[in-house]
Amino acid sequence: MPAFVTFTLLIVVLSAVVAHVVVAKVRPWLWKLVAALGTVMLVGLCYLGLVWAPPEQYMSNVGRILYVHVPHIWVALAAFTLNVGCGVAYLLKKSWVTDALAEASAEVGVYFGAAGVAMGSIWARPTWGVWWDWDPRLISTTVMLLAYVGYLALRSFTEDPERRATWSSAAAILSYVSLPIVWYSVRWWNSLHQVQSSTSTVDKPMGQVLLWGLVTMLCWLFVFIVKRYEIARSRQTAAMELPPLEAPRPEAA
Amino acid sequence: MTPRLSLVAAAWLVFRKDLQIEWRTRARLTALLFFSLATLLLFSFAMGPDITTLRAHAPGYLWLGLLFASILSLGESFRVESENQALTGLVLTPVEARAIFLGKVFGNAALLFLLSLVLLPVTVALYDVELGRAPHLLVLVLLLGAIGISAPGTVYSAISANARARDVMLPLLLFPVLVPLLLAAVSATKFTLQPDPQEQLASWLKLLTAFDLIYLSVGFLLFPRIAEED
Amino acid sequence: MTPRLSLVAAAWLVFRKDLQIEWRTRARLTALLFFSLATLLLFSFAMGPDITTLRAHAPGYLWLGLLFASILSLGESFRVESENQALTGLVLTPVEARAIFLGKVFGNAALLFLLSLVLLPVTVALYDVELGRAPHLLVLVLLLGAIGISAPGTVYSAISANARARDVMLPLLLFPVLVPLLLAAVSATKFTLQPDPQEQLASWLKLLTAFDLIYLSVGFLLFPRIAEED
Amino acid sequence: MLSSQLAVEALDISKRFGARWALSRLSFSLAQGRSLLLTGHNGSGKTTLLRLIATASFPTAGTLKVLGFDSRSQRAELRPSVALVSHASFHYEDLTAAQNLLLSARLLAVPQAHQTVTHLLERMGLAARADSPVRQFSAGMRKRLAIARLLMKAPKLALLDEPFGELDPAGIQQMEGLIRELQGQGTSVVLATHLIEQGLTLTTERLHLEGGRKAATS
Amino acid sequence: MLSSQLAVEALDISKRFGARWALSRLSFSLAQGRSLLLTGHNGSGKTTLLRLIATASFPTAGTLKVLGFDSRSQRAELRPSVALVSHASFHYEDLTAAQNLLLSARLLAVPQAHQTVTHLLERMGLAARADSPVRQFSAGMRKRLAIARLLMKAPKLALLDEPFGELDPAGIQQMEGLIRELQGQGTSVVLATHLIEQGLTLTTERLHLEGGRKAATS
Ligand code: HEM
Ligand SMILES: Nc1ncnc2c1ncn2[C@@H]1O[C@H](COP(=O)(O)OP(=O)(O)OP(=O)(O)O)[C@@H](O)[C@H]1O
Ligand SMILES: Nc1ncnc2c1ncn2[C@@H]1O[C@H](COP(=O)(O)OP(=O)(O)OP(=O)(O)O)[C@@H](O)[C@H]1O
Ligand SMILES: [Mg+2]
Ligand SMILES: [Mg+2]
Repeated sequence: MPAFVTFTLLIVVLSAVVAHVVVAKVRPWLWKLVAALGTVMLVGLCYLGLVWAPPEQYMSNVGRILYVHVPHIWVALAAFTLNVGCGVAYLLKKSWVTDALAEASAEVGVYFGAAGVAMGSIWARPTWGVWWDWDPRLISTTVMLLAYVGYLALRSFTEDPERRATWSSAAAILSYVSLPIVWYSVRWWNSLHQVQSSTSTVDKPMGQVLLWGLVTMLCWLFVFIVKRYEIARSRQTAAMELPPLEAPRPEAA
Repeated sequence: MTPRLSLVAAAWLVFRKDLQIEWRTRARLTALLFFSLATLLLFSFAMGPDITTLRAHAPGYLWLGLLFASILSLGESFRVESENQALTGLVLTPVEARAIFLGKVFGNAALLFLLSLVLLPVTVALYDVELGRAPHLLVLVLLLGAIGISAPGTVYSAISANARARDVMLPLLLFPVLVPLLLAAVSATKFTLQPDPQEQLASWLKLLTAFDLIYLSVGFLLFPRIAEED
Repeated sequence: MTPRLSLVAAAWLVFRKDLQIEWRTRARLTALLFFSLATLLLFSFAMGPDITTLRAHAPGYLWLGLLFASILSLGESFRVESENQALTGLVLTPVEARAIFLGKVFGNAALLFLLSLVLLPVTVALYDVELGRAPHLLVLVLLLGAIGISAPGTVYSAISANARARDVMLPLLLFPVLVPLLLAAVSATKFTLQPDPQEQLASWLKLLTAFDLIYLSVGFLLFPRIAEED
Repeated sequence: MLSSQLAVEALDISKRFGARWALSRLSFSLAQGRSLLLTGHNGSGKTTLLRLIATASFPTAGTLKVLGFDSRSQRAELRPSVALVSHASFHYEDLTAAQNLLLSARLLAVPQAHQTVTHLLERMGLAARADSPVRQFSAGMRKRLAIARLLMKAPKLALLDEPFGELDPAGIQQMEGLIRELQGQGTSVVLATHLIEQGLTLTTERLHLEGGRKAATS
Repeated sequence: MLSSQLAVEALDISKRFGARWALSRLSFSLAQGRSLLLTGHNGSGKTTLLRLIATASFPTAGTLKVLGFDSRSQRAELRPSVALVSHASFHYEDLTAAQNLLLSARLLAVPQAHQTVTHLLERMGLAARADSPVRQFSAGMRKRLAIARLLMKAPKLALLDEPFGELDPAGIQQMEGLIRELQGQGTSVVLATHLIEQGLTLTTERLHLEGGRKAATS
């Protein structure tokens, strides 16, 4: 599997994202292309992950879940990064576009993150014999998810759109700032108690499949966010229009 | 137009007002104290009477007690502001929102710090730990921890005081953010009580300080957007 | 005069109204759920990631998590009643105070029971315990525990909803009363999960049942004095 | 029969809050079917008195009989026949106007609850906002909803604490009509208001409070 | 100079709550020193408009200039000169009347805060209750305290949302006097009230709202 193919695909996906943002005209159809590419790549991923890649040395074939598990968590992180970007942008300049994008990215991010953790958990059962282990990576990921569930809860509890946008931008920033701190503190804390050998020596073919998986998930991340964003916008637009200049009919109290 | 107050002077007035309310309603500190006492007792009941486990986990219990107490105390601190829309009244007076933030953070931190000082001897008595090693460092840890809980706590409780289901929202938002603080505070407390062969205390203290500074600055920047309606 | 409602019918209407409010403000259950999840995680952060200790204390963590969730949920349940003096409005409608008590207790108990059912698998996963032995008894323990927290909890949260510093008063009053419940619930849960050579489960279950009955009756008798001003 | 009965009979009642007497040794009576205007400066005890009569609170000393029932010991019998509109509106902020009324209707076992609610909302000009939560209501809309609730109860004794406050001119007029209508049905009304002229045209008796004491009755 | 300036200038402002427009495309202006009567049915948007002018909330669309400042971007410059008395009283329930006023005085850096507070409490008839917490106040006493707070600020633009509500007849008269006094000092007043006669004698212009829209100005 030549690495440059994957890299080319990565560049294709990234430029599709850029094109979508920059050129308004491509928006109605570009996501469909990316979805098609994502489907093809998913089929490819199944082949690469299940057949082509050599079995992981310590683990049985269950280990192949790695190729979806890891990309899921990576793209979740990407989604949260987008989310905080939108939050900051909203605070700097009020815009319903960034608010809708923030909502979309957080929700899609929570989906990918939860799926990633669930796969990890499923993987853990045969590998470690437990559903859960107090491993720093798992803990930090779960804490991150909880933070964003709180973010989504805040959004759903706030009726007023302006307040919702402002408050959730603040929550986005606080949550995102906490991610690296959580990450380091959990590692640090954990290393005091037990030295866990989870540093991986991922060999070459595995790395390539992982990258392929990443590009696949990026496609889907893009498609999901675009669709979720459209839903968020359509909910907004009714509220966005100014009232007509003339009263429809004098309203009797 | 009357002369404008400095940020610090306004923050001090906000802090003083909270003290006054506290003094009138009294009971918040006392009630918090007994709440944390009950929590500490509950821990020992729920975990069983094994004294060595209890002793080993004493710092954890102490900080969990403080954490739960802080949720109640932070909620209360903004409940008084949401009655009669008093917070809006302050903002319109006008008081700079950042002064309100500073006043509130240090008010809450002072309360928590006091509480932790009172809880310390109780922890010692209940779980049979020894304070001997580095009491001044322990006090520092308590102080840094109190500020660390209050800084993001003030931001989030200002939000949740106006949201629906406010009681539930605050901890939901706050706990994930406070995980590093809890880890650092528990570990640091542990190493002021127990021997610290690998000299880890210093790095935990640094983490605590960094946490405080980061959230104080982020809160300081964000609070004005939260205290005012859009 | 219009025909009078029976006690049960009135209690049902009160319960339904709480459900409606719940539905409007939505997600209180969800928020509580994630709050308890965060709490379960926090315990392990405070105590260290040692799986054998964690496993041994899993019932304790589960019940402490439920207990803290119940504080929030009970507080919220009477916060809606104290806005606009809605509780007084109910009493004057008139609704018998005992009907309000029953409606509230079962509303709160249902919420807690649901919550505990959802938390169960999480506890299993997090602390690696096994459910195998007596799942039906475990569900019974959870149900009895939920009622046991709600019965005195409803009385006390009605008191503290009107007192000053309400958030803080509730746990202060409630925790000491709940200590026996917590002991019984933790022990009973433990013996449904682990072997129970001395057959202690039955007596703990009896204690739980007795606790529930006592506080249901006491609350039933006391509540009219609390819900009405003197 | 009705007119010979007393709607309210206060014998030397007092009410204390902390160390302050909000009402001191007040005695008066009101015959069933007649109406009382309650006036007095701010803080003179009007709201406190109305809350006592409504059994939302009880006298510290003295005997208060409402519709022949003792306000404390026989409150269960009394409550279905008395209704109060006061500063506190008794509504659930997170329920809609319709849900709030429907709850009262069900609790009062009103037949055809749904129709009654719709009708009352229409009457008070809230039909368009029936499905908005009360939290989003303006001050006057809340007052209107509280009045709708009183009407649903069709009490024998209606206690109105500044019912005109926050209402717009049309609302005030409507309120006057409603009070007359209630009186026409034999309902006694105790009306506390600062709009003394309006009050005097609507009532037959008057009680003026000064610092919690009776000043003059006419 | 003052009279040529505009106290309020609203250009096509709208305010939305959720999906409902509380104010729709409202334009009007008020010259400094002149006074505006704001009328309209319950729920027509009076409180909302006053809150926008007071910068307690901001327009969803349109430009609102108050005393020459943009209400959103220049709110810090604007706020010291505007004061609002509204349904929500902005008081701390657990502080006494004197403490509440003293806090405002200190925050406004009023010289001789203590004397000013004592004087204002006396003026509003609250001197005897200066040391009671606001929680124990009657409705009218709260209103009086809110008015005292407005007087302390001595604003250039006073926003009064039903200032007569809950006040006793003496209080209403005093309030009228206060409004005249403020006007004499060159303060602009925006007065929202349902007591239209009183309002008309106190103001020079009128804005009638209907469902959040301008109906007629005179
Ligand atoms: C930031 C989040 C995470 C990242 C970046 C991540 C990444 C990885 C990587 C790169 C591996 C393969 C390395 C190796 O073979 O040792 C791995 C393995 C694994 N992960 Fe994750 N993971 C994350 C979260 C989780 C979570 C939340 C769970 C489950 C609850 C989980 C469960 C597992 C398991 C069971 C393995 C295999 C066990 C092992 O190799 O020791 N992971 N993860
Ligand atoms: N926070 C809010 N959320 C949703 N809607 C609101 C909110 N505040 C006000 N409204 C709506 O805006 C409209 C105008 O309300 P506003 O309080 O300004 O009326 P008003 O003219 O002051 O009425 P009143 O005479 O009854 O005081 C009403 O329909 C009200 O329901
Ligand atoms: N809960 C309370 N605690 C302490 N004092 C109270 C309480 N409620 C009322 N008071 C006091 O009782 C007195 C009478 O109050 P009340 O509310 O009955 O007056 P009111 O005649 O209705 O006045 P207003 O015209 O302002 O509504 C006041 O002095 C008030 O401060
Ligand atoms: Mg009154
Ligand atoms: Mg209004």
